[in-house]
Amino acid sequence: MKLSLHRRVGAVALTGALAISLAACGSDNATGDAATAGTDTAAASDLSGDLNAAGSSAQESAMEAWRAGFQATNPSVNVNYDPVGSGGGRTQFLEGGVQFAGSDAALSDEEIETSKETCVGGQAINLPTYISPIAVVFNLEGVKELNLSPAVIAGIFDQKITNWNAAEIAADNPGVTLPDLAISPVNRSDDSGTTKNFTDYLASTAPDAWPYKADGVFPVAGGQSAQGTSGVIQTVQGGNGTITYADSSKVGELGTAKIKVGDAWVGHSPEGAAIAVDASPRVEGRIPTDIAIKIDRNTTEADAYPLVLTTYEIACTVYADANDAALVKAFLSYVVSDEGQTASASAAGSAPISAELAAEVQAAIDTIKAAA
Amino acid sequence: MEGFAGRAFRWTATGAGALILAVLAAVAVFLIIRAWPAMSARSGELSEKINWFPEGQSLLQFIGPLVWGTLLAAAIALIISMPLSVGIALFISHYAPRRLANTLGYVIDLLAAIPSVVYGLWGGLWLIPKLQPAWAWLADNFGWFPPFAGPASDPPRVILSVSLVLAVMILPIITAVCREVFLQAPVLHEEAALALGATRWEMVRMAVLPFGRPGIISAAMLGLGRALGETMAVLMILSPGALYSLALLKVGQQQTIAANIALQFPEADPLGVSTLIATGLALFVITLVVNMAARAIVARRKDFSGAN
Amino acid sequence: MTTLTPTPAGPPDLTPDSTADTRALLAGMDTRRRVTDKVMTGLVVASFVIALIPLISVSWTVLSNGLDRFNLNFLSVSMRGVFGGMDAGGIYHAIMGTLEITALAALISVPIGLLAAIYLVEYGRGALAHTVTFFVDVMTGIPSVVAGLFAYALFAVVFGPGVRFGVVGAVALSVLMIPVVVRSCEEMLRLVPNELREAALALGVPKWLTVVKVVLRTAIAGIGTGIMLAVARVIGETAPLLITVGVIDSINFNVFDGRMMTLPVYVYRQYSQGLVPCNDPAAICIPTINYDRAWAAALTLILIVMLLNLAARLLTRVFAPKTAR
Amino acid sequence: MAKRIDVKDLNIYYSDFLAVADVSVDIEPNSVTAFIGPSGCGKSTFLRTLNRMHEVIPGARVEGKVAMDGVDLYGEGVDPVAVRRSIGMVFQRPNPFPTMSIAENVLAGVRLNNRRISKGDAQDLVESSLRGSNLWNEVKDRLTRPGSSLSGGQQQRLCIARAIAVRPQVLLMDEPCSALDPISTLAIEDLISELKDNYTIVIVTHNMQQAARVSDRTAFFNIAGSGLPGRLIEVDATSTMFSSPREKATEDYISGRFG
Repeated sequence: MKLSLHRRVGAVALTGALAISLAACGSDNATGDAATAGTDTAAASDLSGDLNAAGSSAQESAMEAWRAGFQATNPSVNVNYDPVGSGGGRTQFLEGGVQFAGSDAALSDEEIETSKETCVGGQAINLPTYISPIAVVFNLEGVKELNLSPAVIAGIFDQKITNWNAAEIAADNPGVTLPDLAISPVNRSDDSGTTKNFTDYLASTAPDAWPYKADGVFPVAGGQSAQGTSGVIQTVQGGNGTITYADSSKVGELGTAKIKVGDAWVGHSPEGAAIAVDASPRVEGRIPTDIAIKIDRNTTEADAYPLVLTTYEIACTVYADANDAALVKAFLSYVVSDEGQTASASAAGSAPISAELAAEVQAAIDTIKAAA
Repeated sequence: MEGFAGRAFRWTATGAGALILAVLAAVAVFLIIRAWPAMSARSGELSEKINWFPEGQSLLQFIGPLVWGTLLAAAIALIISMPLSVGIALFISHYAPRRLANTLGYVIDLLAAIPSVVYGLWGGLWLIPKLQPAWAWLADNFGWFPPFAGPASDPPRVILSVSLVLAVMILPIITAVCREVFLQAPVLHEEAALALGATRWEMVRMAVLPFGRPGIISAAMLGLGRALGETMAVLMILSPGALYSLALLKVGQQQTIAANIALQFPEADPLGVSTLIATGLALFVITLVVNMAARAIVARRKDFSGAN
Repeated sequence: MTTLTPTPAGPPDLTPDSTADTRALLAGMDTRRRVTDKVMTGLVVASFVIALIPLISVSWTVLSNGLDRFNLNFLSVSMRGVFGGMDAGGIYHAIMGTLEITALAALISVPIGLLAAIYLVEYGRGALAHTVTFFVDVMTGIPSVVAGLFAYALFAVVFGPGVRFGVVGAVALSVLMIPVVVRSCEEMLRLVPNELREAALALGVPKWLTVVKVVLRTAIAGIGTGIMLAVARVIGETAPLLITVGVIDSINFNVFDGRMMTLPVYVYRQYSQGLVPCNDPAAICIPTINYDRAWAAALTLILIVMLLNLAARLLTRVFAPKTAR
Repeated sequence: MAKRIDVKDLNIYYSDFLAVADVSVDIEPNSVTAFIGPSGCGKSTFLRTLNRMHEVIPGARVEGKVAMDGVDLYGEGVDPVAVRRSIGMVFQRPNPFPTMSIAENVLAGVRLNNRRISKGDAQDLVESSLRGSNLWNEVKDRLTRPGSSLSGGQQQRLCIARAIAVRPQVLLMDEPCSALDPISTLAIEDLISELKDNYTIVIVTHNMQQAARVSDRTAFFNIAGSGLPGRLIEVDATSTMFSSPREKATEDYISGRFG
């Protein structure tokens, strides 16, 4: 009994010691960067608190870079981003669960109406923060590049064109040896902005071959599917003869398609995407600080790549809490700054928004305020 | 004579027992209340308002394929793992040398405690890439059997792969219970069988398996329950679909309730959440039925059980 | 057949001829039975070997892939400021989150579970006891994702939608943990021989003191083991935490406010982030960094679970009554 | 059909522990041989070596020779399963298979060898075996009830019926009455006397009166102290053993002066 009592005490002491040492040795200084630890007081701001956001998983890479950069100069601020998807982000934002949302699609008129409740006395605004080409990505041994017209892409994803050596594909790709291999189209299994932009592109450019309307949920059943951008890319990597559409930042070593714009074949590139966005009109009927862009999928601008996704941060014009307002303003200002745009371009392979657009967005951010 | 302390203690204990009922009632009531908007929605309202809700379907039409997928995945997992588990349990309890058996029993216990997300990780990253040739072979040689109809999808993010991972997952759980039961098989009956001139297998069949049958059934139900409710492994592996399909080697055919909840929950608006909770309610009812069926089977055999 | 031999000394001389049918009698069973026995032995051993393949493979892949990144730095830093293919980041925040939430879940479920078990074993009679027993069984079957939905909605009523903090997750885990605790405690309490109770009662000790001082003390090792196994069971739950606690990449010790990271969710998150494309040749970038972290975190999770199991075993051994069985 | 068993210089081990040493005894056919002796002297252990049940326990083994009609039971070409089939065994506690009915219990051993026994043959065998164990009249109306529904004495007779249904040469009984009440004991003892017409019977008993009542020959086992092997002290006709044993130890034990 005495022995077991000793053992008991010992065990408790050991557990306690373990807990204390565990609690003592942990740190948020994961990168070994002194600024993160908060020692660089000169650069440090007086901002503090939690900034919670949720939304597009396509924004994840960029958001990681932005958060790292912002938190380095604002060590007392925690910026959290939950990449639940654009729809989830918008829902959480409208319900007041997060301070801003990342979304691959601008808010609809209806949603803006709803937002007036959340944004005490103000409303939600769409702020484009980067543009990203959506690449048509495939895993085909020995083939790194293909020319695929909108109608062919539509045929493939509608499961009408089922083999890589189909005549339709071969016609646009003289000189490429296409294998006799079944095509496995891979789509997103979750509701996503990428899918919405992709289906919008197909519906606008190849209405005959794509009988569906633009939708965040992929309309064709019976194919491979996976959750999130990483999920579809992982699936494409895992199989031979697979093809998907995904944010170009995650493409990696996989082969990508050139799409037909006018009469030319254009590959995905940040520059091409920026040209397509600049050539597109705004959504009508919105307040001046709400910068929602309606991409012109049928643009014939030289070198434009209209299979593109404009990503938005959605914020309120008025916040109930002053600190929330200050944090949102500071963070979004960082995002549209040169530094922020460079960081996301490097981390996510996205295209920076043009200087004019950035200035407009910054002006809109400056109007964000706290409720009196 | 019960003093104040005694009464207080008794009521606290009774309260805790009642609290369990209250918690369960809360879960059930909440599920029903939260699912009500979806259950009472007029026809067409759901597909109109919820992005991912299939066009023109009612709630029941939506839940049906999910229930089918859930049952299919769990049933196949059980078919794969059940004989193996009984085999392992027998090996540990009646075939292996005793010292080895103790070690093995311990190892199985540890494996039973490995979190499902680890099995999902293993299935997604390690197993899936290796399964394609096997499934292709199945489709080529047994394609005449409808469930194995080809062509096998590549990558094999199919229901059979999911079931295989689920089977591996529930294997240690079923084995642990079976082994425990087999070890309790009375030596008296084992010796009776042996003394009648039974071989080792005949002894197992006469004395061990009949004695262990209720235990085997509850082990199976435990495993089935786990497989029915498993979320992560399915979410991480399957390419979902929503069909009443038996095709085990093709993608985009089935989806399970739990994985569908985890997949759609983040994107769902209030009505969507309500719909998902309605599916959760269906899952809850299924596990309830499975549980009660298991108890009924065990109870019916009480007459002939070894418990006396 | 044989004749009674009057002489008790020694066996009679038997020629090989006369032993022939005895020999045949003892030579063995027919082929069918022999083959059946051999085949079944083969199947039993084979099933064991077959099942070992995936189980060893799980352990081996986790170990071999996880050890690469499993080091002190990985255990002691969070993911704050880590992005892309950076060769950095750790799981300290996730370990703390998992430990806190699980401990809180245990804090909620152990008293309820233990008291309910005491009720069932010591006081429970009649309809209520039957109902409780039945519904504890039913509760064991609650899918974890449903438990998560329940906790989320419960707190959403008070804190509004989008609520995500540690306590919500702990409540979800409690729903899963309570029935396991009740079951194992009940079993342990029933193992305490009735003679002990009667002896104490006969000495005039009130019933509640008998329960506390005699029954609980006798069963304490078993109860401890049961609780540890219950903890090990819920510590790896992913789906409910994904819904209720969310994700974060910084350290958060406060279970009452803000998202927390937990180990299983961390594993899932890293898995679903997939390969890093490494677009910027200037930066240090490991394409598989997310998977590497997922494996290492999975290894840590398994180690924690194993440690709990080992502790449970040790507890049983240390406290086991020396005379029993 | 009864056969004789001759044991020569048998040593019985549990792993390295010598449990019973140097036993030589002849067991006559169509007779009842009783083993008596104090607890732990190895008589049950010895009994279990006669049908190779001993080796079921891990690490257990024997040295020496056990021959049935001149054939060594531990010799080459002998299958332990066949040995147990030819030499039936009844245990201390009645152990009918709980999941089987009374009839199924009787047929349990028979079905092992002959799966396709016809329904008529099976019924005949059940009846003859149950008659052989004096149980028929008590259970003939409830043959489909579980075996465990019978009383202790009935269960034990059911076990005897089960054992004789496979038509063994020898029947080993390991304290068959120790768990039974006096009336059931009497029924079993009567049965033993009847059974010896057809079988060679070996019975281990604690009860000397029982040995005196049912056996033709008696063997006395003793143990010198704990940790030492049990030994066969003496074996002789029962009447001789109980009236004028050769050994002092036997006399002490039989007259109750055993310390």
